[in-house]
Amino acid sequence: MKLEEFQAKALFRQYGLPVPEGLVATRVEEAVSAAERLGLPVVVKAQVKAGGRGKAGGVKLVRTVEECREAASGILGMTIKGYPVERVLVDPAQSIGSEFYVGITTDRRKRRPVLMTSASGGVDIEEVARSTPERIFFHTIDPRYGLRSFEARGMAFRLFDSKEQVLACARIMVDLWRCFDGCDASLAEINPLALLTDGSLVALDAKIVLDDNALYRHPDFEELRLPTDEERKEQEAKRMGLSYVRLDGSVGCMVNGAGLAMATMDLIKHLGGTPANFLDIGGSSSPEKVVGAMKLLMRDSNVRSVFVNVFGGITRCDDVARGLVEALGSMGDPPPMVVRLTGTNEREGVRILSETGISATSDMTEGARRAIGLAEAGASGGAS
Amino acid sequence: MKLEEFQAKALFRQYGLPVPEGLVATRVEEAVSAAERLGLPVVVKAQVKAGGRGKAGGVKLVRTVEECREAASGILGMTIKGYPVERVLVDPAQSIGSEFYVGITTDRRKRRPVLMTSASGGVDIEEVARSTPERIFFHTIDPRYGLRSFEARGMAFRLFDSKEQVLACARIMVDLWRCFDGCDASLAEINPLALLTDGSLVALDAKIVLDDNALYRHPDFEELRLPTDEERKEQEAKRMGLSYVRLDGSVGCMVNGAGLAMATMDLIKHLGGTPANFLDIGGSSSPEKVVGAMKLLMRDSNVRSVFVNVFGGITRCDDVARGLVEALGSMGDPPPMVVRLTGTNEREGVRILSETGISATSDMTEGARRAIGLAEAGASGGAS
Amino acid sequence: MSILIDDRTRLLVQGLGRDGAFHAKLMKEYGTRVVAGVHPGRGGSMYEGFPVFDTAAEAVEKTGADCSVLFVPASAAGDAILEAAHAGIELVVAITEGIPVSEMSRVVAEIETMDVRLVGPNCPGLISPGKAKVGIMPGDIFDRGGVGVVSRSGTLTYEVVRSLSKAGMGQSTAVGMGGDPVGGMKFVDYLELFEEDPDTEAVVLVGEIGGSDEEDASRFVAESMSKPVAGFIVGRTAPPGKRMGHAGAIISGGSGTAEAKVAALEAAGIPVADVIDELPDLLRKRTGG
Amino acid sequence: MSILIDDRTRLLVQGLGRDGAFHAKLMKEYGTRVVAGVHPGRGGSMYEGFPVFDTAAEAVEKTGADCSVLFVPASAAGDAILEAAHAGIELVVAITEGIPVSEMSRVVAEIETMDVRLVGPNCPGLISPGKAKVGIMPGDIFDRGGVGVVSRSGTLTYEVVRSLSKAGMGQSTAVGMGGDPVGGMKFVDYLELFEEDPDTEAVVLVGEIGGSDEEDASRFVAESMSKPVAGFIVGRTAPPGKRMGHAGAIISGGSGTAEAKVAALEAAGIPVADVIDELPDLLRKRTGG
Repeated sequence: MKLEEFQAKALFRQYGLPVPEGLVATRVEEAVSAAERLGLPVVVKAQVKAGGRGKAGGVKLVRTVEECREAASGILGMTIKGYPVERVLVDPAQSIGSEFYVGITTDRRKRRPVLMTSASGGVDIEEVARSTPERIFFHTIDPRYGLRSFEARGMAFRLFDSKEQVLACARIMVDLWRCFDGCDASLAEINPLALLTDGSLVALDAKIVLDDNALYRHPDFEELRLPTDEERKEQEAKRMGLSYVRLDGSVGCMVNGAGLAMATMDLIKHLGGTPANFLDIGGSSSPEKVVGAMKLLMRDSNVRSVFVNVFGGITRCDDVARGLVEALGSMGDPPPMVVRLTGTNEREGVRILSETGISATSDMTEGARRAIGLAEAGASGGAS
Repeated sequence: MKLEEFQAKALFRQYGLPVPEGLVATRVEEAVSAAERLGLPVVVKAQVKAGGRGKAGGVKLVRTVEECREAASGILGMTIKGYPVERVLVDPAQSIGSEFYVGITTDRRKRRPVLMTSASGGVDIEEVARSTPERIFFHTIDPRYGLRSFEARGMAFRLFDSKEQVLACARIMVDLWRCFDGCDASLAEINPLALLTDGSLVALDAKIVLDDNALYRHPDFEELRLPTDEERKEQEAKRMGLSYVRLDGSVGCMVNGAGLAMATMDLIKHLGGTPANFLDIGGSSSPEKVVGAMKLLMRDSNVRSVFVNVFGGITRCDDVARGLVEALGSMGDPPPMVVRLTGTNEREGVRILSETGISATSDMTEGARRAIGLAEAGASGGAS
Repeated sequence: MSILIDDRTRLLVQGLGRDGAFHAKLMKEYGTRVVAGVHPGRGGSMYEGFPVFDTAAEAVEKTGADCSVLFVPASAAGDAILEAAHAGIELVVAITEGIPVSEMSRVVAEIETMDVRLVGPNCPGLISPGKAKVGIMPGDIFDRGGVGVVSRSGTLTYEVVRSLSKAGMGQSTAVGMGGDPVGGMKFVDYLELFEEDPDTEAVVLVGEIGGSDEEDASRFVAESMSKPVAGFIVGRTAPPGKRMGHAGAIISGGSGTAEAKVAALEAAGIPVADVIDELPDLLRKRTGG
Repeated sequence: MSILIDDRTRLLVQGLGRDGAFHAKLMKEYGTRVVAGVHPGRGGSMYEGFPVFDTAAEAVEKTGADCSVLFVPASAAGDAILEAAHAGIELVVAITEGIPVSEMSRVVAEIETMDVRLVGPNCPGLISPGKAKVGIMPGDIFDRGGVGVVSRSGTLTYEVVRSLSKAGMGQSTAVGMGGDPVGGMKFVDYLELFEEDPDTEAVVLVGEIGGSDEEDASRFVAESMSKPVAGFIVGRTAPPGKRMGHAGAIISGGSGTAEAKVAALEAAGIPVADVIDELPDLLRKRTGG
């Protein structure tokens, strides 16, 4: 679960990290009064879950009430990378000396959390990683012990010379670790960590991604959920035990298993079609789940045909078949469908489908090919 | 720092441990109204930092308001092992099936925390440990990982058969660990952990000893300090960097280092005298500290002579000498004193003392012998 | 021979809830020596002919189990892995999905100091056809043979195996290693075992986007493997931007995309199939069969 | 020879505050090879002729220090011990007192997995007379010789050493191991080293009430030591009841009192002195000197 900047900053604050004391606004006048309370100049920042908002004009430094009103009304109407901006964060403007990068995520190769820092912070940190990797420092954290002061100091000495800044930065790193660990985050990032002209360090931006698998340990995080439309759909899917990501194609896919789902999409593409989505119905599938999955697919108006690809293991083919029959029965105008069923209880599943007049193929490539054909036919039909 | 039962139970509650919801009372009528609020019958329990209060009559089950008033007024007037009872805890009476023991402390030999349990809980657990050690189970905890559920379950299966009780007990053990670790305790103990007749488990008594060295991490624990008179003196000493324990003898001791202080006391005893106290003035001693130490000694009216025994290492003999001169100068009627000074800056220390007419010996046994002689002379003088 | 499990494997099933009970039965029917179950509170009972214990320690002590398979809920799975490891189990197979990464990284840090191997979590398990099945895969699609299969995915593994079996290529051992960010054994660990196993003649590696495990495997194959390897990578059409902020990009460097993985495999001389059904032919060309 | 430190020891001083700076100077004056200091924020400077670094890792890398002595405050001491250990220091001597037990038990659990020895905390350090002093003891009371001294106490060690020196019995190495409930090396560890050290002819063990370290030492002496050992135990007059609830009594069993310790030592054939000045005679009788 990705948090917006103002939420991440609120969590940072809980862990003692230095963040500007900003205010959130959803309306222009709210932003203006926030600016007046904080004292001008302020920075008005679009709250969206996408990167690159600065380049998109979603961050504005304003010096007067008029400028603030103008900036807020402009930003609150924007859409950045498909995300409509519903909130702005109004932060007091800071006098910045230089910008650093500090982040913690999981290093999959080492299977441990890793602290990353750079004296070249700011928007283009990824470019720094690509072109001058030697300017980024890594420190693997042993999760049994956490990030220790001496380790943080060792990293901080690579960024700063002054004793005060080293100790302040080491403290920030340890607190960032405590935040990452305490929140069960997948990512906790400060970019930039700004060295102000008065010598103090402040987290000007904040990014936190929470581990969805750990949310059950943090019931209070539920209120941090501010889903976009797209996320709302993915979430709804998740509640049903489904994993769904919408794409732009015309062949709807319903598959059990993430790997097989990706392979199915790749196969559709390989055969000249376009997959409409990633949809993993997961392990032990009940008929209800299949009904829900089918309804989810049908909400996407781009879908012209559906390819159901199930290899039964923990998923039982008869469950899937029953769900399909039920789903189709409850739908007024079901889309053209191709079903490929094989594996556990395959025979029973095929029997159920055939009883309702749905034919099933056992070959994945053949199934994909037919689904693409149906989509193309449906598209030309739809265009007529 | 030892906590009283009601304080330990409050901490237990914070960590989710099941404790009866009792009320504290300092006056008889308060106890009575507590009993009425909780509903009779209740148990009235003396709050003292000594064991054996049950045998001393400090715990009473009462069924009526009159009984409660009688019990509270009796207990609130008691002195148990030298501790006057200033508070009682009024707990609702429970219907007890059987009693168990669960405790966590540090196993010095293994250098790790250890969980101890027994199905033979209750007051005589030490007797159980002595006579039937096989009835006590131990589990060493790796402090890096804490007590894990599976470990706790393994221990709980040794006490209970029913799945519900095993899981409840395992939960209690894990929560007790979290309490022990979270509070930086030296000891966290439930004795008895009662299995009630309704099948539930409750911590009927609670004992927590906090690690004094870790108190700086828990500023909020300061308010848990309810010192007895004796503790108040020890504490005052501690604030000056001194470690003081009063005994009953007549030779006051002022020594640098706990080991040497004990050796000094042993030596006084060995030579036929009686040490008045343990007093360690610690490492880097300033004159102020020595003045404080001397004043502390003089408050004890049993003291007939003072033996100052200093082996300078980190402590400098000249500091000690200056402190002594200052302390004696500020005292109207200083006690007879023998000073033994040797080690770092010995020459300078001896010079300072001799300038003020105080003679110093370099031999510990000789010094102790003379101090004992002065104490005996003082005692007969005081009796005249 | 085979890797990790065979007909001498003494299996312990941890967690006999709905899924655990169902698959314990199927594993036994497949011929696996299921010697014990662990389900706290059900100690002393029997299930499908094997004894059930309250703790893994007791199960190992009483039955000599050396391998365990986990069907416990995500919130208890880390604890169960450690329980098995501390009980002396040598191979733990964690089927459970949804374990927090923070939990797994602690578990992994601890078991790295112990003498235990972990398959999974979030995986279908593994099978040495005709000998033992430790997991949830449908046993009947597997044939005994000389191809080692290792995959990050579940059902995709079945698809690959089915394709191999159809082409007459049986499997020595097939492993679904699981796709979580932090887990147990990696491609390289399995490849090492397959290289040493006299019954394995060739290996199929099935990878997916994310991480750098396929890149590491490529290096290992180029440097240390004599047996032929063929690969398949899924996720070419996966939507971009499903990664985590800058940090994910920095730590992964250029790796992680399907293109990068295919390139790494090919650079190591490993032919990569475009569709699954090409795999048997790719292997045949490499083995000269 | 001697144990743990000698004239080849390359010492790093961690923490150059008031005490650290004072004793660094004294150690150097004693002849110890002090090669570096660590004090975050003072890296690049010099003190008493040795370079000061910001981190232990850098100090070890640049100067080859192999031993460190800690003068950092209690709240930072656990971290400093680990910093030294992770920097590759082989022997860490922690003078600092007042470290929480919970902190030390974590530190000890970690360094047990590493190749490092810990003396202390809450100790005066150790000295190999005429070769090196790593700690805060007054150097001039020690004489070179063949008696190993190991003690849980600080100033008491000086008292014992003074008595030995006065009787013409110099020391190979004298160690104040510290008296905290959880610390580094124990009596047995030192006795083992003294037994192996060709220059140590006899050992004096100075114990005190609490714990069971003296009891363990007695067993070790009876079973594995050929060299004569004499003992001294303080705390016979210590007030009772200064122990911790039932748990302390249960875990210590009967041990912990001065009487129990004296009995254990004597049962192992170790003569125990009533007063310090008896120690030289007891040793002389045992060594036949």
